[in-house]
Amino acid sequence: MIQSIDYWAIAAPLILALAAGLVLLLDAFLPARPGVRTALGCVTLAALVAAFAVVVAQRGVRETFCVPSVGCSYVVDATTVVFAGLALGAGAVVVLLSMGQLAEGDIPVGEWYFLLLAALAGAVTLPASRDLIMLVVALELVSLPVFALTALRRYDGRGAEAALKLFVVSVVSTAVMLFGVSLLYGITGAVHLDAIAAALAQPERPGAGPVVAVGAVMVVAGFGFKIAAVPFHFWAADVYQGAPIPVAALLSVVSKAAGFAGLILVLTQALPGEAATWTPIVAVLAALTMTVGNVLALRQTHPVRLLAWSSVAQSGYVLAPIATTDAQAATAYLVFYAAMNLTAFAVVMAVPHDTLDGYRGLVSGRPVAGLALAFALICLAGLPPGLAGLFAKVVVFREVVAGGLGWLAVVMAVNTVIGLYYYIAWTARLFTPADATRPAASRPAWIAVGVATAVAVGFSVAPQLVLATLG
Amino acid sequence: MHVVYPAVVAALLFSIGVYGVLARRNTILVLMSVELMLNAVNLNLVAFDVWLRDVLHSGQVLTLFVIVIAAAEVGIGLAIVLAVFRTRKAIELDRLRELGEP
Amino acid sequence: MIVSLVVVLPFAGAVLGLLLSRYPHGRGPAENLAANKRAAWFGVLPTALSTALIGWLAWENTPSTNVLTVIDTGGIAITVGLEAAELSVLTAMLVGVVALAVQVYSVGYMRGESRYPSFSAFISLFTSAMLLVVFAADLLVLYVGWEIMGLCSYLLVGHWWEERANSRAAIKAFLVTRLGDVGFLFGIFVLGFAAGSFRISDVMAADIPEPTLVLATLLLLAGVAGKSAQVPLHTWLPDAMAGPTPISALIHAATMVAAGIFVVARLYVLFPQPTLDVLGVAAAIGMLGAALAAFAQTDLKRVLAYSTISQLAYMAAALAGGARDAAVFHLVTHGAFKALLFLCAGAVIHHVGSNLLGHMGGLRRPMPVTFWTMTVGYAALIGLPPASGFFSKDAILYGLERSSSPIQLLLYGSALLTVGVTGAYATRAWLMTFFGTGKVQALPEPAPGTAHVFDGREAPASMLWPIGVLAIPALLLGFTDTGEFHLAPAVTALVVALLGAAFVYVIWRGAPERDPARLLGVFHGPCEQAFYVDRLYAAVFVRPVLALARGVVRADDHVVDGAVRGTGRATVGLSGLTRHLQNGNAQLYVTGLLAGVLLIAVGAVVLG
Amino acid sequence: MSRTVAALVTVSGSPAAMSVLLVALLLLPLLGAVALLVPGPLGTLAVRFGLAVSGMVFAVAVAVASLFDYSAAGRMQGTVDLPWIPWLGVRFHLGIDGISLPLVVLTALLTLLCLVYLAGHRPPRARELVFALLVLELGMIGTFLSLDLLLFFVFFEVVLIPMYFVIAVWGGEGRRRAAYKFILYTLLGSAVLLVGLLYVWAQTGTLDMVRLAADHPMGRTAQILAFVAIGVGLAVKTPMWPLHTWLPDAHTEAPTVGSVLLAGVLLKMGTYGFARVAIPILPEGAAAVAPWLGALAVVGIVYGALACLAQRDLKRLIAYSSVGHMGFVLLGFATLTPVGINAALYGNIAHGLITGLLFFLVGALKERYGTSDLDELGPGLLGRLPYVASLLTFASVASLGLPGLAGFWGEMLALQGAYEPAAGLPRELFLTFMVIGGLGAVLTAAYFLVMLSRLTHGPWGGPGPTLHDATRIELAAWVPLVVLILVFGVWPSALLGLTTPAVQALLGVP
Repeated sequence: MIQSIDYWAIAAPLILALAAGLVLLLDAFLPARPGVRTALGCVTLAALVAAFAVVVAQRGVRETFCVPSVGCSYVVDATTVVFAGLALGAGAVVVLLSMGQLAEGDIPVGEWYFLLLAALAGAVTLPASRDLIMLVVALELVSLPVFALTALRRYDGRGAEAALKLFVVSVVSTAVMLFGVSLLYGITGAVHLDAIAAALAQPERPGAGPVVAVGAVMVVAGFGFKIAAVPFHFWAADVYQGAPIPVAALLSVVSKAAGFAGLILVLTQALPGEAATWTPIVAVLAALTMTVGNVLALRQTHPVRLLAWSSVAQSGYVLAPIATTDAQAATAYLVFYAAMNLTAFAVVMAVPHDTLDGYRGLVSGRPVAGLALAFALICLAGLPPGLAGLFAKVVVFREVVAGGLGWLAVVMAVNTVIGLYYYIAWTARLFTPADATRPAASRPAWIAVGVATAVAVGFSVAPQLVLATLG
Repeated sequence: MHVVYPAVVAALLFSIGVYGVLARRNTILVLMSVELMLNAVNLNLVAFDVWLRDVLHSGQVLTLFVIVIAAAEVGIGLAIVLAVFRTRKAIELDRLRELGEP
Repeated sequence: MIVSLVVVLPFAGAVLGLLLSRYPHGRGPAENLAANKRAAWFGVLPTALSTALIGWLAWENTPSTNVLTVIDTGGIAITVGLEAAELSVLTAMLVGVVALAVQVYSVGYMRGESRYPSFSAFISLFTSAMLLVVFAADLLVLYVGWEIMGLCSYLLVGHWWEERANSRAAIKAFLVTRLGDVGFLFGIFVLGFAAGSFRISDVMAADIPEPTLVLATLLLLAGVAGKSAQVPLHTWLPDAMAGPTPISALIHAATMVAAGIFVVARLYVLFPQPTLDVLGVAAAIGMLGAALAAFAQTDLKRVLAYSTISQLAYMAAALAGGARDAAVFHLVTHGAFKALLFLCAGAVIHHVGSNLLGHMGGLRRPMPVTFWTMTVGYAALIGLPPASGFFSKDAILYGLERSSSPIQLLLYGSALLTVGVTGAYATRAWLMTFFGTGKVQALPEPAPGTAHVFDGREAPASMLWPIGVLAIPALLLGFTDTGEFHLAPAVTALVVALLGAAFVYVIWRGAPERDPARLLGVFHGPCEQAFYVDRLYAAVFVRPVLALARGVVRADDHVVDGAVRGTGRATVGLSGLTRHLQNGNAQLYVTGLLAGVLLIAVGAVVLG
Repeated sequence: MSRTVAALVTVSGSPAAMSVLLVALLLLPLLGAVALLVPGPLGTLAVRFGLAVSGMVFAVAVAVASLFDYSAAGRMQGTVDLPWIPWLGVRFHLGIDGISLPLVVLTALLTLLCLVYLAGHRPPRARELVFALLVLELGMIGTFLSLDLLLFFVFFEVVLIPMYFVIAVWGGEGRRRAAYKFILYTLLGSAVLLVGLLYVWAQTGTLDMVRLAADHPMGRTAQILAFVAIGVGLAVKTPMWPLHTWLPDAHTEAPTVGSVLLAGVLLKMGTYGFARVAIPILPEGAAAVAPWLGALAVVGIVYGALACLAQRDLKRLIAYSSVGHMGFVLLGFATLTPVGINAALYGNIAHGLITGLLFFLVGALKERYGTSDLDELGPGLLGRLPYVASLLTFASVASLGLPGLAGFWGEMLALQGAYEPAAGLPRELFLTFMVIGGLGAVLTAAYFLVMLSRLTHGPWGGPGPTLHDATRIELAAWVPLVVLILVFGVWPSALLGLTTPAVQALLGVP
């Protein structure tokens, strides 16, 4: 039997994959002149924009790679569109940032863009995958290129060390996840998520309960690593600091979004029956993640490390509504978080300093960067005038309170306060009057700052356009 | 043969892999123990595929993918270890602490 | 309409005095004088007009009520209205006359003073407040006047605020009365809620159960005790003498202190027997104690202050004994002769330059007018026949003799005793001031703001005229009383008074330069310190509150704020702790990861 | 700009005109603030620009007051109801009634007076300060106008960042620490408030305050839980007794303008929350928690008074006095009777005016002497600065609740309310609250007079260094407050007439 493939559904990842190949070829055959570097960048950007257009154009639910009796492996629905759009949007900003990074010349351009496109292809396929195999492959497709990207800068000890740490932790968690997948497969006999759900629904399996529980936990562990939830959060700060900033941005937004997509798919589609067991666990994990993320971020002086721990805390906020089995709030928060976080990373990329004090008086020195960073930080803190952050928090709070998790809401309230401390500490430094040195920054980095801030302000003024797509 | 035998062997293999990851200081040996864990997964998958008499043979299909993934991971892993060795002249995992908290 | 005019006129005078008297904003001596002149006019004219209107009201004698507005507070409405009944007009007349006299008197007394405009303005404000209390038709409007009076007494007693003592005395005056006023307010609430309205006429008409009535009136008594310096809350009056003498005359002799008695008289119908007994007992103690304290004082104004407390206790006793009209009559006469005594004392102090009786003596010849008017005052105080005091005190004694209250014997006994002691201290003060050898020596020019001194001639005309004017009612008011005259109690009172006076005269004849108060012997100390009540209150109330305040500040800093700062430090400490886990060792990370997975798996299995 | 405002006012008195004005009340500060962001000439004449904008806002507020239909003060007027975020169910829902009108006018007035005060002093970085003040004004007026729970919350939080910067940049020596404590403490409060609001939303499904106040679909325990959460959030802002420690630091370090707005209006947002959100929407919750609220309020009164008695710093003293006065306001709320809530709302306005004036005066003293320590400001201020000292005496006397001035009615009616609380509440408990409140009033009088005697009385040693007394501009900023304190003191039905029908509608009393 020949499986019919709906090319329109898989158009987005296909474009990215082809573009990746094209970039590699171009890099191989074009002479190594600086003009080529921006050309390759533009090609990548064009591919991303094309994919984004395709994703946005997709209406309704499209399925492909279907097995008649069991179910389909690749399904594009509303949440998939949002995740894919988020990944591609963030990817575009990362590409803009990397143009700035590549200008320094110590990174091979072709490989960089190839790996970037590969990772984004993985990030776009993951939300659409409906069976464990595709899920695992997509997850690996997102992770492996990022290890390489982290270590791509020649003769950079810290980059290599960060890549190694990321590699070791990721590989171990992938192994754990695969073992979980094998257990789930063993118990249910199915690989497609909805088939697994159906299999788990029949109660006649004696003694299967604990094994299912362990299997589920191990699968969740794999995704836990990607979103840097509590037991898997140790690598975050070291890797973010070691890696080049565009890669850190990629890690903090795209791979985290992919991780959440996978987690949501597994929990809500594969294991709805076991909700009674995993919801309290996810709730506790969320509380721990927020608290550890915020607490560790309190005394940071290195901006990227602070942003790392802040992104760990933010993933805690995203995890909280998942504990109430409704993923829409989590997706909405992720989209807002992506915009805010990318703005912050873009400004840190445009105006790099090793300590927070370096940013003293940035508003008077470079007003655009200063105000953008201040706006991003206030959004992350969830205070007006950063309305995007405020609405994101309100959406999440509403889900948690409606889901009856009162204690989690209170923990979140306390965490917003702890979080506010280090965000305001940094914002205050931006506004204190000081003779701000005006470091030169490449133009694309400024474009990235502009794009990211525009998106964040757009979300503040009209959050409706994001929330409407979620339906 | 009852499915529990391969499952137990796989679990043991997995545990050995875990021990290897935690105990060994040399990164390459850590990589080898991770491979061990992945092979434990393969064993598990194949055993279940046979035990379930799965028509689609999803277990074996997944095993193939896992093997490919393992290969890719080792490739990248060794490349990274090489980069680390080139810059740090040492690949003991627990001595690479430059990026820790100040 | 006239009644509201009577109240509003002094208020208008006060506002104009405060704002316009120093219009060109100059501080030089010339502007000061011009400002004082203008302020004097703003002070005297409205008061004179309102007194004339009161006179017309008294002559017309038709009770009238007019209601300006009704304030709807969501609960019981407050009717802002004024009521002119017979008792109110009588008291208002007293207030008007004394206020006018004091305004004129203080023009001379405060001649060179730079802060005279505010002084006269506050006196006008006080007069309008007192008139508001007298004419109020609503309990809360009465309370408003009541509190404003308290404030004016604070501002006026603290007029010479350069001295720490004056400022402290002013605070004490305000706080003690304020404490009483809180009780007064609660009493008004109880009455208002029981009667369903705050209007006095409705409250009097409503039939309120006995226990609520007792509770309400006892609470009202707290306010009365505070304002009229009755026993528990009387300590502020002697210290209030730190204020200028015209103020003592107006506020601490005639009007404010009388307000308490006036309120009891006005709401007399509401006062059940148990409350009156409490009032009676307090009055009895107050009467005797204050008289003895007056006997032992060395400062002339403090003698008169304690005498006021004792005379007020007299009126309270009369009320307790059921003799309401006698009490009101005594209130009016006392207002007149006590104001007279204070104004004369002001002239004497003006002359001598110090309040102490020890510095006075032999002033008969240099100050003839003051001598005769003060003698009239003392005669009225002791209750010698022609003076008004004789008739009002006789009415009270007659009332007490016949009263049906259970503590009649105590009241009558202490009243008689007080008559004797009053005779004693009045004579002592009289003798030490005007007889004996003249001890006047020119004192150096005092620091600015203390009592002004010029000796030689008698007080200027502007001070003598008010004294003269007040002497007439002090002398003749007795005859206006329509009540029948009773020979027996009058004679007994007269004999007892003369006995006291003669006893002191004999002691004084023996050694004119020594203080006859040595008669008290071992009791001299406690009497002078007013039985250490002041020190008791300071020890029991003032010091503990201040200590508690310091404790609160410390507690607030360490405990409440400490808790807040503590959480901050704990969080930062926790962050320090968790940072140790982040030492960069990848294997530690993986161990943490796997341990986490294990824990979660165990949790899931146990939970699932 | 002013032409359009005039045009707006002359529009016929139809309700549409009122809603246009309400939107104008929010739009003007926002546009002003954004205009200041644009780098350009506005930097130099920032204060004058700010003055113009706040003047216009005040004009619009007065227009709203004039167009307001006083006979129907209980009904929401000039309602604006546009969908803002349908997915969340948040609507841009504005409206004004007897409770919020005085507060809106008070906010507009105080901001105007603050800018008038600034016109007399050259503040450093004027552009940022005026920007912060305009955003503050937007937040404050928004809070009083919004009728949607989440919109209320958004405006409730808009004031945090600007006030943080006002304290942190233009404050005194320990300003950084005080600013941190202020923003973190208040954010914790508003986060808990958000949890409460969302709990109400989760239970009822609607965010519209008017509908929620009309019918109470929530069960009793749910109401109690929601009331506690919302109550804690509002109590931090009020501030209620145990949650008040941020106030003294924030006040001591804030600049004059900051203190005036902080005490004048920000505290009122907390108490307004009780009147608009907590009590009408959760009546049973309110009834259950009222005794606790009353107890904490009364402790606040006595605690605040005692703390003031032993205070060394003048600004801290006035900050603690605010804790005391807010205690009376909360006691008024705790009684849940029309009299009590009227008292609370009246106390709100009176405290805003009086403490605003007090902080203006103390600010003036601090600018002249460089310190606000009582002993250094020294005795005999009446001699050195007669006008400032006499105004200080006037404000202190008004603050200790002298009848005939605004402060009295708030306290007296609160005690009267406590005498006879709502039906379900324990009568004896509230009687003890009344007595303690009365003693608190005496203590309030005590510490104010002790402060006055220590500061204004005493020897002043003749003409000291020629410190100029109140300047013309300062008087221009202060005299309106003095006049209003007198007006509301002598003629209370001006305000009570406005709030009584609204409160009766609120409590459902016929």
